[in-house]
Amino acid sequence: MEAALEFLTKFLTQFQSPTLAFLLGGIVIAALGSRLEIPEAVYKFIVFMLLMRVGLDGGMSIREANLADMLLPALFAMLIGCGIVLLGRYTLALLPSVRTEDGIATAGLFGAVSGSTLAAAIVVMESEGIEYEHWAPALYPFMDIPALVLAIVLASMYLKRKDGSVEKVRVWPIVKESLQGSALSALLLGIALGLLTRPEAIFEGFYDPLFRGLLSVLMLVMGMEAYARLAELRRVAHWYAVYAALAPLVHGLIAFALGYVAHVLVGFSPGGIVLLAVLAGSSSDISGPPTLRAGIPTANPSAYVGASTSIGTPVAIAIGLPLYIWLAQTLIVG
Amino acid sequence: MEAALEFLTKFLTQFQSPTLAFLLGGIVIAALGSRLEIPEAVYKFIVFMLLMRVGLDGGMSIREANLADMLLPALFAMLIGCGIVLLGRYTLALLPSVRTEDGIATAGLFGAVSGSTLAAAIVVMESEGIEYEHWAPALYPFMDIPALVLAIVLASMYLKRKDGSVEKVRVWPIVKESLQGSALSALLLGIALGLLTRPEAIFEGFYDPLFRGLLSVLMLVMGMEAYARLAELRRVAHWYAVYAALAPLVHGLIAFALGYVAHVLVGFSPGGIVLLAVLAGSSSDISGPPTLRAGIPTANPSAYVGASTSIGTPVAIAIGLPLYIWLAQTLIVG
Amino acid sequence: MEAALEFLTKFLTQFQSPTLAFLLGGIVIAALGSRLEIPEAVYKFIVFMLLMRVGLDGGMSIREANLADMLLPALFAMLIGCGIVLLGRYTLALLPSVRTEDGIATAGLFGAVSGSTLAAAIVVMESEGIEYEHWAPALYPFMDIPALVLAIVLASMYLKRKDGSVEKVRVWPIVKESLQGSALSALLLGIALGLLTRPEAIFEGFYDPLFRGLLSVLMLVMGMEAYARLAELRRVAHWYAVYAALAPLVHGLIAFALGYVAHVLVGFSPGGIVLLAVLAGSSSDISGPPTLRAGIPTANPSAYVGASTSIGTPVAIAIGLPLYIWLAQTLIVG
Amino acid sequence: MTRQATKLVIITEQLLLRDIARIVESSGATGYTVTPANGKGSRNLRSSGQPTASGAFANVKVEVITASEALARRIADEIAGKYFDNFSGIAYLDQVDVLHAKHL
Amino acid sequence: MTRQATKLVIITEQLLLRDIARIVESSGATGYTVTPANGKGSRNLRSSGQPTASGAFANVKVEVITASEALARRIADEIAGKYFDNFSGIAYLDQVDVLHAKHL
Amino acid sequence: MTRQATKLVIITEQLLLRDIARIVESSGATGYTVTPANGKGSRNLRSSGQPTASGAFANVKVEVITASEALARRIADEIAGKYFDNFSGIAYLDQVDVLHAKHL
Ligand SMILES: Nc1ncnc2c1ncn2[C@@H]1O[C@H](COP(=O)(O)O)[C@@H](O)[C@H]1O
Ligand SMILES: Nc1ncnc2c1ncn2[C@@H]1O[C@H](COP(=O)(O)O)[C@@H](O)[C@H]1O
Ligand SMILES: Nc1ncnc2c1ncn2[C@@H]1O[C@H](COP(=O)(O)O)[C@@H](O)[C@H]1O
Ligand code: NA
Ligand code: NA
Ligand code: NA
Repeated sequence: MEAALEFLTKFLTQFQSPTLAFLLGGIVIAALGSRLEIPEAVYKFIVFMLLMRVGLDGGMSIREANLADMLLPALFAMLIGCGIVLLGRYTLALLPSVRTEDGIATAGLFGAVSGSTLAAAIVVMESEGIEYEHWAPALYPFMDIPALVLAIVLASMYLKRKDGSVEKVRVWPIVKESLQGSALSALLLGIALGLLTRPEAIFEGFYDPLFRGLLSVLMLVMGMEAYARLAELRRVAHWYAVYAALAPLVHGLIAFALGYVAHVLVGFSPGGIVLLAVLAGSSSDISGPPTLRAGIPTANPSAYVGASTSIGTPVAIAIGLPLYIWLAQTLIVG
Repeated sequence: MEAALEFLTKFLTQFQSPTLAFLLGGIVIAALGSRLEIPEAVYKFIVFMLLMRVGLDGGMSIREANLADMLLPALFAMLIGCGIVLLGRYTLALLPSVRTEDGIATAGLFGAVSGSTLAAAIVVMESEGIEYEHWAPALYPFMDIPALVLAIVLASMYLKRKDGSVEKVRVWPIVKESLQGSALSALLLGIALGLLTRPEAIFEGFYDPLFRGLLSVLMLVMGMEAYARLAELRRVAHWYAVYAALAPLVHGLIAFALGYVAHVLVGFSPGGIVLLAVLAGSSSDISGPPTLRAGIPTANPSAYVGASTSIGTPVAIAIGLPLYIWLAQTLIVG
Repeated sequence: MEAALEFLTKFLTQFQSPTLAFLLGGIVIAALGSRLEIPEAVYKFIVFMLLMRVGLDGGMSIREANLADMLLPALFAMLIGCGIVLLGRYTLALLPSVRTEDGIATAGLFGAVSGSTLAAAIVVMESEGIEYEHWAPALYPFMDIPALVLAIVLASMYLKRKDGSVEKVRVWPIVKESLQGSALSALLLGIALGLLTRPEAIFEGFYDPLFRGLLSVLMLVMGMEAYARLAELRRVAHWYAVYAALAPLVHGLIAFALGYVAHVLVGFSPGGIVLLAVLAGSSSDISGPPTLRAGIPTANPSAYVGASTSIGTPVAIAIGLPLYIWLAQTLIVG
Repeated sequence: MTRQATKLVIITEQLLLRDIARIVESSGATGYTVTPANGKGSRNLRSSGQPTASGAFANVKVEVITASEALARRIADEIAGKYFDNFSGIAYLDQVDVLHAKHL
Repeated sequence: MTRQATKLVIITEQLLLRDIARIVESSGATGYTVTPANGKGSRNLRSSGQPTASGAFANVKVEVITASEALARRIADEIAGKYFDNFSGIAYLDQVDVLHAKHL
Repeated sequence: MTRQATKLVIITEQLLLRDIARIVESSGATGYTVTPANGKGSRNLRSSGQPTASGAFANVKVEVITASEALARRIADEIAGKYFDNFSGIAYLDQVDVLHAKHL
């Protein structure tokens, strides 16, 4: 009871944090018909700045990290990415009003990772003083790529079975396509530069100090976007909305549980567990959609993009993130 | 005599302040044919950043402000906005070489408010250490919207009388159109976020530290723009140039006088008076023109945009601003 | 021997500096096919920010500088700019597989100056604590413009002799065209504002703190660009690649020697010598190419832009810069 | 499939885009395409006070492909009648052969 | 020189640009031109999850001028066959007179 | 009003825009429209050293509608003669029916 109250308080305070406040602000002004626009060039640059910041930080801490500590979390990240897709394949995609390939694509997008949700989690955790392994964001591709690949493979298998075709799906082009996307490129470049070079001065003098502020602008865009996509979502089966509301939390909690296992086995920190849960609970907004459009062309993007952008991301940030933090503080630290 | 000298000194020093220096620099390089360009995406983002900064600051201080203190200034802001339009309607718009609807539109634009001039005033005041009510920028819409609405209503009445039509002008769509514009949206969103949430960290770590520097870039754009529009202004009656040179100062001084009344009655600060005068003396550069194009389609934008951008804004910043500061320091503080 | 080892160490450490690391990072991700993109609007704005920062700094220090100290370096800068072009005219441009006008244009581009290489040098020198005359960047136009003008004049003379025409080349339009370009405009505006106004506050609060970080982004773009142009370079004679690899160092060393003369005669600082060598070793990437396209329309831009962007700039930054710093520390300071 | 169709092109101020899109959508046309444009015509009104110094595209080019020329003309007339007295604008028709389209 | 030629216009999702460019380049056409576009058609799929709130151009208009109409049709058929079932897209032909071109 | 007219289209390097605009303006044409473009043609010169990695539009498409075809040809010939030997560029004509225009 008291715990629930505590969560509620944390949850409501969260709404006053800049991260969530700008997200909601974006939804509200879009709903009111505002013509405010953050230009595409600025939006793209902000995404670059955030992922470069996260990557540099990750790379610099991998330098000092014990590589063995990263193995189990990385393995779990892969398992989670694949698990989410399989879960969606055998729940959402089997519903009668849902076209199978649309359901698989949606599961793929929710298995993949959102850079902006990750950035939001880092900002909130740092402002609350929660410690975490700074290499944890490097788990991103371990979850993201397997999820997208598996979704595309499952969809192809399904469609081929329907057609009676026997061609094999080639995995490497999908992996390459993912790695070359702008989000993963920036993150991995940041990791490489952080690991191999000495970017401390510009990290501390440029990328890090601008991080929170730029995130607030990005959250505004995500909010406006969430509202703009609602119309698209309304045109597809209601099940997508239900899935989009529940899946982030289910995925996050599964990841939380696995993270806890890593905590017990290899001392993965509570903050690291929260980040793992956030990665799992997030759904890709930048690089996932084009990869899926190319990989599962017959799937309807209004279903998966609408579900992810309009409901999935707001739920992941507004409910998931405070939930995992509260759980970590209550169950582990407390 | 001494006072005049003092003003002259202040006035000339002002030309060395980055705000004015970049404005003049912009005029000069445009006149010299420079191909320097601040991309549109950057320009739009800077405007967003400045208005968000001003709005957040306003919202945070409204939290602690006594709402009663704001009533009289807000009422005066509305009166000033409407008064400026009426003044223009019965002076400029009646001149024989000025088409009535062009004159009314011009008066509307000068009654409306410029976000960049407001930002310039805040930077100058803060760098000179002049205190002001931080909620004062929230007076912006109280002056801006009534001025635009009244100008459109007056023009419609005039045009309908000419046509013999009896249709009524609908006010709400104009108000809504104004509020949805990018400038007011950003300002009001900032105020709401400042008032309802806890943006202190990003205000102090991002929006505020970038404020002055971004303003210098915006001033450069405004200077280049002022020069670019001179050609347009030359094609319309000379009265627009005369109006554009005098109106900012006349409007500013009227507002200064009303601000002084608020000073006596409810203790409105000298800095607040200066800001009220700046709002009045400024002419809209972002949201006013499209609202007027839509609302008074037959008016010639070369007249009103040319007058405002080429002469009105430079006069408001270069002469009006130091004048009001000097007046405040001489008459009130001194 | 020991000295060479020392240089090698300096050279290898250099690869870990953010400046060079981001340049190489850009080359690598472009080679890997990344779709990461720094939008054009952002790229243009960064160039503006860097040159404005360099210009403001230069202008503020000219205020306190002894003008006489600047005369000799300025004269040397002009001589170097012209000397580089003449050198190219009578080596590269005479090679049998090189079209004469292509060779002259290439020499012109290498005689001209790169704002981004200059910015990179300043960042590296400041982070290594090397003192220099802060007005030294003002030498930029003294080298850049004569080089471009001379190249265009030589090419015209050559082409006219071939045609038997006797029209005279007009120099002033070329100078004006150069001065009006976006890079020189920004630099000169910065110098003027630094000299005539009081921009200290925004210099220290905005332009300077963002300098290093923005440079890292620009280096990334330059790296991606270097890779993208390699294909173009491959289509032209191999001599361009040879020239592009050697010329930056030859030019830099010549300038170093002249700078040393100025050191002895008027006390030009070791840091100033390094900057002079960097200016000479750099090849223009922003304003030079369009000036040359307009001035020597028959020259093939794939030759000169390819040579400069793909090889010249990376060599100038990765090898030239640490070489000059090492020379200055070994020969002069040491 | 090859189908003769009429392409209506309207070049006008960016400011009017929302209104023009509404007119086209309610006209029964099956779609439209918008590209950014800049231009110079008889008058040189600037629509918005948007900086000219920042290289913005102040005009738009709207293309509407219709199976019936009459529909294209109706759309053009409605837009021109409503706006072209006070706003920059030009409208013209071109004959094209549509090869692939979902509807028309 | 004045030479009758066929202009093929394809308006489709930005996402497909790389693939379409590859098809055009390997078709034997001598060149192509791409302009940014936005549009509304029979379905309104958004291609990329790219923010609609940031005024991005989500479509492209690709124009290919060919001396032979048959080549233009072949290119259109290949692109439409491969993509237009699942992606937004329209393709049409226009007859033009080429005045100056390096090849054609 | 429906008036047959000629549309001249010139696709060339952004770098030349100022010069081309000057030629068109002094030719007696009543206006022109510019759209950003990218393209690939016989040579692939890049005009400006402007980053290709930043998605910039390096070409422009200039459209000039003229009442007289002869004027359109004159403009095309002047531009092609002056620039197309050394710069990327293509010029073609299209016949259109102008429905609404302030002048023509
Ligand atoms: N003769 C023309 N050729 C091409 N475009 C034109 C022409 N006349 C006008 N336009 C375009 O139509 C817009 C409006 O023209 P106007 O209403 O005459 O100012 C201009 O900004 C141009 O983009
Ligand atoms: N009738 C039309 N007129 C002009 N453009 C169209 C039309 N129909 C479709 N388009 C363009 O083609 C794209 C794809 O159409 P669709 O495949 O029908 O969604 C749209 O986004 C528009 O840009
Ligand atoms: N066959 C073509 N179809 C469409 N556009 C072309 C064609 N050939 C050339 N272009 C355009 O014209 C520009 C210049 O062509 P070029 O001078 O051949 O390099 C190219 O960049 C393209 O934008
Ligand atoms: Na996920
Ligand atoms: Na005003
Ligand atoms: Na040089």
